[in-house]
Amino acid sequence: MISEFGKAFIFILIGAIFVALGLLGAWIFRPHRPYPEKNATYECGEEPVGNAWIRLNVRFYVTALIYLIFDVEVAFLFPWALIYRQFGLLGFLEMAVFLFILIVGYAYVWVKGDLSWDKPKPQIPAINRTIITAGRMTVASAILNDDDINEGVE
Amino acid sequence: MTTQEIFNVLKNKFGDALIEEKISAASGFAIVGNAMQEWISIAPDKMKDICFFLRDDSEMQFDYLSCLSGVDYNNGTLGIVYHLTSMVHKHKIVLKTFCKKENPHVQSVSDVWGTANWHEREVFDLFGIIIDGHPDLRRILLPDDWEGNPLRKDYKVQEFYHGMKVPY
Amino acid sequence: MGLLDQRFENGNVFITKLDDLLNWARLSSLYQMQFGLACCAIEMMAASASNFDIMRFGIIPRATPRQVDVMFVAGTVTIKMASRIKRLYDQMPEPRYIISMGSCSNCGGPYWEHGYHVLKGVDRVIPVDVYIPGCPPRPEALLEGIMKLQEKVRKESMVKKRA
Amino acid sequence: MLQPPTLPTNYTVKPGHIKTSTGKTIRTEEMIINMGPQHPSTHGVLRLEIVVDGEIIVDCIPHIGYLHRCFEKHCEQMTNYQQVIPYADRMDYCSAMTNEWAFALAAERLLKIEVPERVEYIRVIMAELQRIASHLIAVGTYGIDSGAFTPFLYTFIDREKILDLFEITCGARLLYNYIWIGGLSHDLPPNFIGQAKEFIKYFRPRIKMLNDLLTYNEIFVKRTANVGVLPKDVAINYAVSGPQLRGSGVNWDLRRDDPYSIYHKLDWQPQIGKGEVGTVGDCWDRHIVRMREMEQSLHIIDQALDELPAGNVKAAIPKRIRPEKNAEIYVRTEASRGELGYYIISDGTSSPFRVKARGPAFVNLSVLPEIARGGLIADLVLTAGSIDIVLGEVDR
Repeated sequence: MISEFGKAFIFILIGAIFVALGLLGAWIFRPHRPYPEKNATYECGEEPVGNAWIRLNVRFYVTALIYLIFDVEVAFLFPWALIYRQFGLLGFLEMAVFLFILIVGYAYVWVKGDLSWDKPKPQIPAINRTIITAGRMTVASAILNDDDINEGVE
Repeated sequence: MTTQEIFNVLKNKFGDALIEEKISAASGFAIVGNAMQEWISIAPDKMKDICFFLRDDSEMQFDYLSCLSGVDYNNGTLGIVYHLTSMVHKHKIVLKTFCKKENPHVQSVSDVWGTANWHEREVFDLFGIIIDGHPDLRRILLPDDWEGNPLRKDYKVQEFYHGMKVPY
Repeated sequence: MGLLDQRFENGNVFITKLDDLLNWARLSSLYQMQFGLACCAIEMMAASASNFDIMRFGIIPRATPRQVDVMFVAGTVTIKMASRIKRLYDQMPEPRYIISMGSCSNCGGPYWEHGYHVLKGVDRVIPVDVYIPGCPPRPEALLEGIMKLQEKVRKESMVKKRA
Repeated sequence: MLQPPTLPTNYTVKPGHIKTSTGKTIRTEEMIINMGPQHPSTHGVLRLEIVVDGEIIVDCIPHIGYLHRCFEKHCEQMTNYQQVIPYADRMDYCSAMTNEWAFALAAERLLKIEVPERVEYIRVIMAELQRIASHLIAVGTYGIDSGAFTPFLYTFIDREKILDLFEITCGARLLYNYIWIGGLSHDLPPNFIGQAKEFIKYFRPRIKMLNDLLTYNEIFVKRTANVGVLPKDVAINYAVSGPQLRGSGVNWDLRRDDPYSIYHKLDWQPQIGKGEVGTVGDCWDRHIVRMREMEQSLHIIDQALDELPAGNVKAAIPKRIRPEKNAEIYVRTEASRGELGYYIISDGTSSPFRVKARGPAFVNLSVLPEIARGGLIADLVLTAGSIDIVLGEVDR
């Protein structure tokens, strides 16, 4: 008699075999002819310029950490959610305390601003209208007022 | 304002030294050229001040550099032709500068009009006219290690480029 | 390491059946590199739009050369672009095919005589499988070129040395 | 294997700093990425070398020339002015009719040729149809840039109908060699007017549907409003033209301000951007200007079809083209992307001495680094798409 876990194990086994067969088949039939140009990093057809091994902004790392914490938290929630009826009020309060502690952590991170991704600050271009000394030239007075150009606009 | 009026204003503003300079171009200086298109010839190293004036003066306001084209006149001189337009007063003007083929130097107007930046890089790329004062004078169309300036009349195509045969 | 690739001197029943299966799989799902050069690229876009729809041949545009089987060189190959096309061709994984679309990439097209910056034919840089004449070739001509390539893929085999 | 970053010549790296909670500042480095010649969103072989701090674009250096096909050198080698027209077609291959017309107009003014009335009307009809087809490509690919694939399919269905119209008149779908110097290569086929009227009736509601599908779509508006804002005086200083200039609120249309052909006889209104969704001159404004220009073009075609006079289209085609010596002229027309001008110098022979093609896309693209700074990479994709560049015209 196969126990519950036995069935689950067979299920995992079939999945693994299925994937292995696919990879093995591909590995057998595909041509494999590497050479340096083929293994070069792809950068839109250009010679790869600069290197990616640089000191990135720290917020990528912080965000990944925060995601990890709350992912593990959800992992704890799943088994509890399935059978929390049997625990009655005590089990419920127990999980509430656990969640509360993490919510405090979440609030701390939020207030500290680690979640705030940096917003684009587009710099609107402007021409530097050089005011030429009056001696040699008239002061730049060519301010483009709207009515000159847009006459006839309904 | 017609070209003649603009020329008079420029003449008394900048004095004769700027425009009077005779360059052995096809037709001397000042207002020449056939009825189809009159143009003003300007000395190559005085371009920037005159263009600043043309752009910022209230009667002229030439704020739109419509086209900047290099020309090889096939008699030893290279030239740059500027077509300017004023959006406010809706009048047009054509400026020309000439320089010798041996040391082709023209002053840059890319500080006056932003569009001149790329046009002048193209003139440098295809004609070999060195633009003084240009912020970033590099070849724009051809690869950086291309030999020769293709739009000159005496241009010979190079035989090979990086191992690729260029002519047919 | 492709275990069975090019391992056999002469075919047998098992190999030919396997060849048919592999070739059929490859020719009915040729992924195309999303990459157009000039006017032929507009005709290629018109071909991939709903009127001519090359997606019914299983041709799906992919952005990177790593997941691509066929590259449509659609447009004029200039000399500055030639080294980039060579690099893109190199970065494509094997069983890769090249369709040269339009007379510009076939032989330089209208720019053959005075085009100092035009490469006279993409086959000077990469091996081409199918040439499609026309300037620009109609989308129907592109479809026929694809079918011609599919016939070529159908006859491939693991047995003889790949030419 | 990777060599150190080659910084572009005139660029100084501005290091980004992050202040940590303990007050220490950590210096982050910029990364140089190539949105290179082969990129789904650069509308052809344009290479944008962008210097990026995280996702924010610190600087963007366009590199062009990957499709430089030596148009101006070809003009000088041709033995006759008529032979230049197929090359002018291939310069801006998305709107070939307006290219031919610009060169033909320049040559006609050089030779002082008067073109019969019927040719003028047919040229206006063809150019406006081509403007719609070109804007349809621009709108379709702009939809793909912003992530919506279906507008591309809708626009290309409508564009096929226009290409059918072109095909029955001049036999080609994309590059026509239809407008010759002095006239046209073929007269209109008998069923052209009926089919064109049918297209107008079919296409008018389609523009409204396309607007609902894409232009007023919430996501599209959020992606394009206040992105890539090009103020008015910078647009004029960079000599930007066409829908990009009108999108910045400048009321400048060469069909009215530098009048040519019979546009003065027809009643139409240039469209300018008013910043309905964001600020004036953002990507959305440039897009809505193109959409409204399509309606205006339909209106123009409608009037031109009604008043089409009779006449022989080949009457004024000169047998021998020999302009006077040292004659030179600069003629500019309003192509789909902006001011397309030809500066022709003739030396008395039948082949032009020098032809300079002033392509709108080349000039419009030069403003991209100015308006891309500070935005995200995704915004750069949309800003470059809204400029609607065609690399054949940028590189000539």
